Amino acid sequence: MALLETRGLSKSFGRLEAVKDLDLTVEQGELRGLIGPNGAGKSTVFNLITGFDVPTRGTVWFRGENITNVPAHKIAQKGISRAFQQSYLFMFSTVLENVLVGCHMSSRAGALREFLHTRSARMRDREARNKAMEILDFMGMAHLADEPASSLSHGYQRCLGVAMALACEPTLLLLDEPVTGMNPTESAEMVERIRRIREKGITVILVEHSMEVVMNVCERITVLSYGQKLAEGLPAEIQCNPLVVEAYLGKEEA
Amino acid sequence: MRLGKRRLGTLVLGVLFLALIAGLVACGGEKSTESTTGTTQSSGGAGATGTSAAGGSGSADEPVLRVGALLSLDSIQGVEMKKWLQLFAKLYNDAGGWKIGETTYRVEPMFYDVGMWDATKSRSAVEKAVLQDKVKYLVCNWGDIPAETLSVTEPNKVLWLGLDFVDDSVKPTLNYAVRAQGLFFAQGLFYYICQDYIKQGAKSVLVVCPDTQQGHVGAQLVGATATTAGMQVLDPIFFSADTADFSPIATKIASQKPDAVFFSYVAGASLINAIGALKDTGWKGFILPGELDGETLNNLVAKVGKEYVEGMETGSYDPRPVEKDPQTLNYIDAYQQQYGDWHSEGCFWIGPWFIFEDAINATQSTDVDTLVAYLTSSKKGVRTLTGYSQLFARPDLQNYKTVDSAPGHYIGVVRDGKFEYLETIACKDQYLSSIKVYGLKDVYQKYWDEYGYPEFPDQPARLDFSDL
Amino acid sequence: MTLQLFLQILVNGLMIGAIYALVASGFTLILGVLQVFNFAQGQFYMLGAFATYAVASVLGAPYVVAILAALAAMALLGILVYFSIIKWTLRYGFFHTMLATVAFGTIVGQAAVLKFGYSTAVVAAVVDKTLALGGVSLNSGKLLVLAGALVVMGLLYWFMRTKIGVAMQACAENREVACLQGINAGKVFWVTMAVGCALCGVAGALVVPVLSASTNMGQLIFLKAIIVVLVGGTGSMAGALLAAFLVGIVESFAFQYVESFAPLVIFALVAILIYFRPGGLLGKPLPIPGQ
Amino acid sequence: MRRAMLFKSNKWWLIPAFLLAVALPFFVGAYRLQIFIFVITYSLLALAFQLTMRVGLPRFDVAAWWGVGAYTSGMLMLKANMSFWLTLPISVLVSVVLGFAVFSVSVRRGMMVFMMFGMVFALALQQVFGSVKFFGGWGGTPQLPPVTIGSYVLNDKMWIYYLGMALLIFNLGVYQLLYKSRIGRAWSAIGSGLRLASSLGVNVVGYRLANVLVGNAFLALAGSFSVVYQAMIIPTTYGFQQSIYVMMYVVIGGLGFAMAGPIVGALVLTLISESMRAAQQYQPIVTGVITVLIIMFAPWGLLGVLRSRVVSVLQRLLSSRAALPDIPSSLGSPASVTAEEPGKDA
Repeated sequence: MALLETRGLSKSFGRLEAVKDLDLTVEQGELRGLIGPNGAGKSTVFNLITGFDVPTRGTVWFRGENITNVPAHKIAQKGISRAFQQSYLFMFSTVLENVLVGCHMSSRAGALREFLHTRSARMRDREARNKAMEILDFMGMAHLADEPASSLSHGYQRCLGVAMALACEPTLLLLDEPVTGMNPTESAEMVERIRRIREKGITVILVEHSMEVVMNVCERITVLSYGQKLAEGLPAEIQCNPLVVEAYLGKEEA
Repeated sequence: MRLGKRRLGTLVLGVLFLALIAGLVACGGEKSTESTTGTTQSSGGAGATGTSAAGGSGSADEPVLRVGALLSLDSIQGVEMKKWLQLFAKLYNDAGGWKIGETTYRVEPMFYDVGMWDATKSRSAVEKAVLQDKVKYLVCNWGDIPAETLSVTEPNKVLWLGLDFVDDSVKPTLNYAVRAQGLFFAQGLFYYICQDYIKQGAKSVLVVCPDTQQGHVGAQLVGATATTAGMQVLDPIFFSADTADFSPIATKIASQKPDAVFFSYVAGASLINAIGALKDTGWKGFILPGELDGETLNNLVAKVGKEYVEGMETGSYDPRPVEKDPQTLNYIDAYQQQYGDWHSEGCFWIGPWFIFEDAINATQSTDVDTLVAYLTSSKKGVRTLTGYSQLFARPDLQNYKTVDSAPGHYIGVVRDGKFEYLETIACKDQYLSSIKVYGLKDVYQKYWDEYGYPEFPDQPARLDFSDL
Repeated sequence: MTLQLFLQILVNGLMIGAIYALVASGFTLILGVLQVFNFAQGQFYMLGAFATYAVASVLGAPYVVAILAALAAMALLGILVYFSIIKWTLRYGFFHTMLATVAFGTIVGQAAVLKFGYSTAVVAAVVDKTLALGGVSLNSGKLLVLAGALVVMGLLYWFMRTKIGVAMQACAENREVACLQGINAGKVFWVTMAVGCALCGVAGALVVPVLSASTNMGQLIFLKAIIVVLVGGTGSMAGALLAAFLVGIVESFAFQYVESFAPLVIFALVAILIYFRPGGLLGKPLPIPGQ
Repeated sequence: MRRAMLFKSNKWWLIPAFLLAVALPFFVGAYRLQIFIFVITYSLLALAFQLTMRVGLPRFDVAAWWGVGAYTSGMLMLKANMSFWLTLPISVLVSVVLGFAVFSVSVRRGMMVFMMFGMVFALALQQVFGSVKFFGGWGGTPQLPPVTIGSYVLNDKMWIYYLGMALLIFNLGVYQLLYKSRIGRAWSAIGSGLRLASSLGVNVVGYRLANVLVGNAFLALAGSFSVVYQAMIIPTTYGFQQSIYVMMYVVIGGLGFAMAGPIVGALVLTLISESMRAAQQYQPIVTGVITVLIIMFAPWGLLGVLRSRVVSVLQRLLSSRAALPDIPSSLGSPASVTAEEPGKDA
């Protein structure tokens, strides 16, 4: 059984069909790349999977369960989390507090206990903090824990986004252009971290603009164009696929 | 740009803090020292209360008689009452003051805005008047909530000469409250008009009221009066007080096919819209408007034409075409001189001032207890701007002190788009017709047997004790 | 219920519905395009009525001129409000602009009370005839209001198809994309404000011969507009127009049977609708911040 | 997710403020004390507004729920002869249960529907209070019985004031405890990034509903408290205009200041309004102008200006980085314009 499966997934905004009859299958432990020219519908696919948009047609299956019309927070609780394309953070909070929101689900101690700050609630809170610090450490930004998120550099803001998604303890992690706007060093570090995330057993779907990164890190790649699946296969296959070259690289030549 | 904005921010902050300080000062008011006569020494008119209007250039040491009024300045009645009180004070002060006993007082009216049926505003207004400004007399209240007001005035021994629509202020347990502008003994007006309309052929009547306390009380009283006068009373219609579109109401009225429609506590824009909507439905019959002043009538005629309102009768609050009393004429002259304009809305409701004036002049005292003793054993009518107003006891509530008033009223009739004086309702008729309407003859008979019949001002009356 | 009574109630409902439609569509237009929750909408309606009174009764101009004057005056005032207040608060977001209109409405409302007092402004009926339709008599003044409102709605429909109207719709759907396509958002905004307020002005002008103008007429109509927008779907123009007539008719019939409990009937209606059809009657509302 | 900075870094001013509040009855007369009692009531209302505001939901039914609290307490005291102290928790319960019924319809439909539905509800509720005979009609209830503690009748202004203070401090405490807990963290997250929060597994509808109901409990307390000093309950007090004033309190005080903002706003506006008692007809205009000026030139309220003053002075002294007060970004702080995508509710 595939971890994530979409069948005939479609979404239209007015007359524009952003995603059209997409069948996507992602196996447990995979590191999948999702590429395509601008406006190919990559972010919309993410929105459909995570419950931020309701598909016009089609279904989404996660671990054999239909999650098509499930609200976003429930999908997150089921184990799909995402990092957004923009630096979408709780800007006025500290880095640590941002990650703590990600730990929200796992630190439950019962409303009354939490309200009264009983020992068990405090213990849960401490555990959550430890976990958050661990994740920050993993992302190489533990030293920034008490800085306000708005003061971070762009690269660190992206990292924080990934850290928050990780804090949800996902089975499936959706990363939307994680290295955009990073310098080569930061970018390389991020690629390394994505590999390590995957080594932890977390399945990753990666939307990325930079071909270099995708070819470098992904095992399988799906190419979208005008909301439809154009091709799917190993990086090498994709690189040689004439359709892809035409749709994707062809534009650059023109 | 950024700097400019910051400066403006500072400016705003500065202005607000100034305002806050002003607020604190004003809430504090002037520290006034209370004298035993219930009057206060003015501390030079710091003006913090800002209410000492109406001329009066007496020296700072002159004793001051502070007369408070809790008024809703959100309403035309409140505004007009304020104007009248300022005028009365000015007349006294221009004449050198009010001589009471051995002392001559400068009259200082104090106004407190109470909003319109607003419990918190009412409360803070009465507390400022009584606790802060040490006002000893609250005359002419309009729009306050008597239950709130009385809970402050009673323990502080403040004379309350107000108005309420339920019987909160005439309970026998109260000692300092007199309902000086009551509507309990005001059924004479409707009784007269019902009789007139019956004579012209009206058989059934529909009462239409706003869905307010006054409206509900009014509907009950008007209904009872019409029944007593011999009309068939249909189920009253209540409408939301802020209605602007009266079409559904008019449609409902017309669908019940009454001969006459009585609007109770419907005035101004509501009245014009209501009658306009009634005309639109094609209904024809007798109309009794709740209140009708000159301006409203002019607007009404502009809207529905003269013919539709021909022969309409209502209570008149405009003393100008009626009064021959020289004192009243003087007041009207002075009002027109002072304000250059004429509004009749305040004439009726300012009645308590005359009761207060009469009590002070009769007792030559400013002591609240003396005044109360005089008022609660009052025997005669007092002339107000709109005829005689007289205090009566309420034996039906076991209150044998004279604490509830029958106000003076005229009936006017609309002829050719103009309001004409028809007749004056005698105090006696107000009193007797009300007792008749409420079916309280037995209770009052017992009271009369024990305390004697009340005496009335010398006016022609339709009813006598034998008619009950 | 006789046919005449039924038709009377229906016409009452349609007339007030037409007024609701004008006010609510102006409100929903401003809400959709500017993303400003205009609390002063009712005050524009009130000022429109008084402007008509001033031109028609005080200056003695024909009624049609008075309507146009009210329209122009409210449009100008709307533009003025946009450039003096709303433009400067837009960047602080939804809540701040809303509060700015609350404060503006409070100021205007009280200023009107101080200026016009508690008296009533009456404009004589334009057509003072009762229309007889097969034994059923209907007041032609109300039908005139209805006709006038329908004409204005037609104009509005036409306007929304002009170049600027299309730009307004584009801005409402997605402001950023619209700006990318070269639409001048600033211009669209003040035009929207002008149109939204002018609709209120016209509503006030149309209604004044039937109902007279008073300073407190704005507050209630605003709350009614809210109900209409809720029923029709937030930000949906067509929904607002449809819902306005529905609310007007329901109100009119409800009064006949439950009198002052009519607001409760409306509330129940709204609650049920919201529960089963969150988007209002006409499903697809415009995107609104903070959803 | 904002840190409650006022209570973290600047705690010192709490002590003099508390002492001042406790000592107040010894300095001011009965009338001014009554004004401060009103300020306390309005602060309770504004706190409830601010609480809900922080999950991105402005509410315009504040006055209506205030009325629910007052009517529940008053009616139970009048009709069932209950002790005030027993009606206090009951009114909270009634308010929360009724609130659950109403809000479970509207909260899931997003901010706009929540807000507008609240207005319609408030309108309908006032009609119920006014038109249903049981509640005493538009003229209000009969005179309420006095509030007693054992055999002592609570009619001394000073003790009413202290009771109000106790309620206010209780509310502030609950507020603080909530915001320091995991629940509060979720609320703050919803307030500053709705979609982000739901993508992290925060149940937006559930937490918003909980927040609104806590607000309802605060309002019920305020309503019951007003029964202590009011002679009667009258429906016109709980009108739409009062809800608008509550909103003004919060903004004038400072939206970013969770606790001090509402209190300062209520204090300033009540005092201004009270100082204009002689010229009440100009009071709405003055209030309106102040509000417009505040919004345009000091969008984070009086405390915001004060804070930036203080900060800029400190900055000059210490040349350290200044921090402006933070606003839940869904309310539209400049940062959110790009951060918040318009779209469907979670």
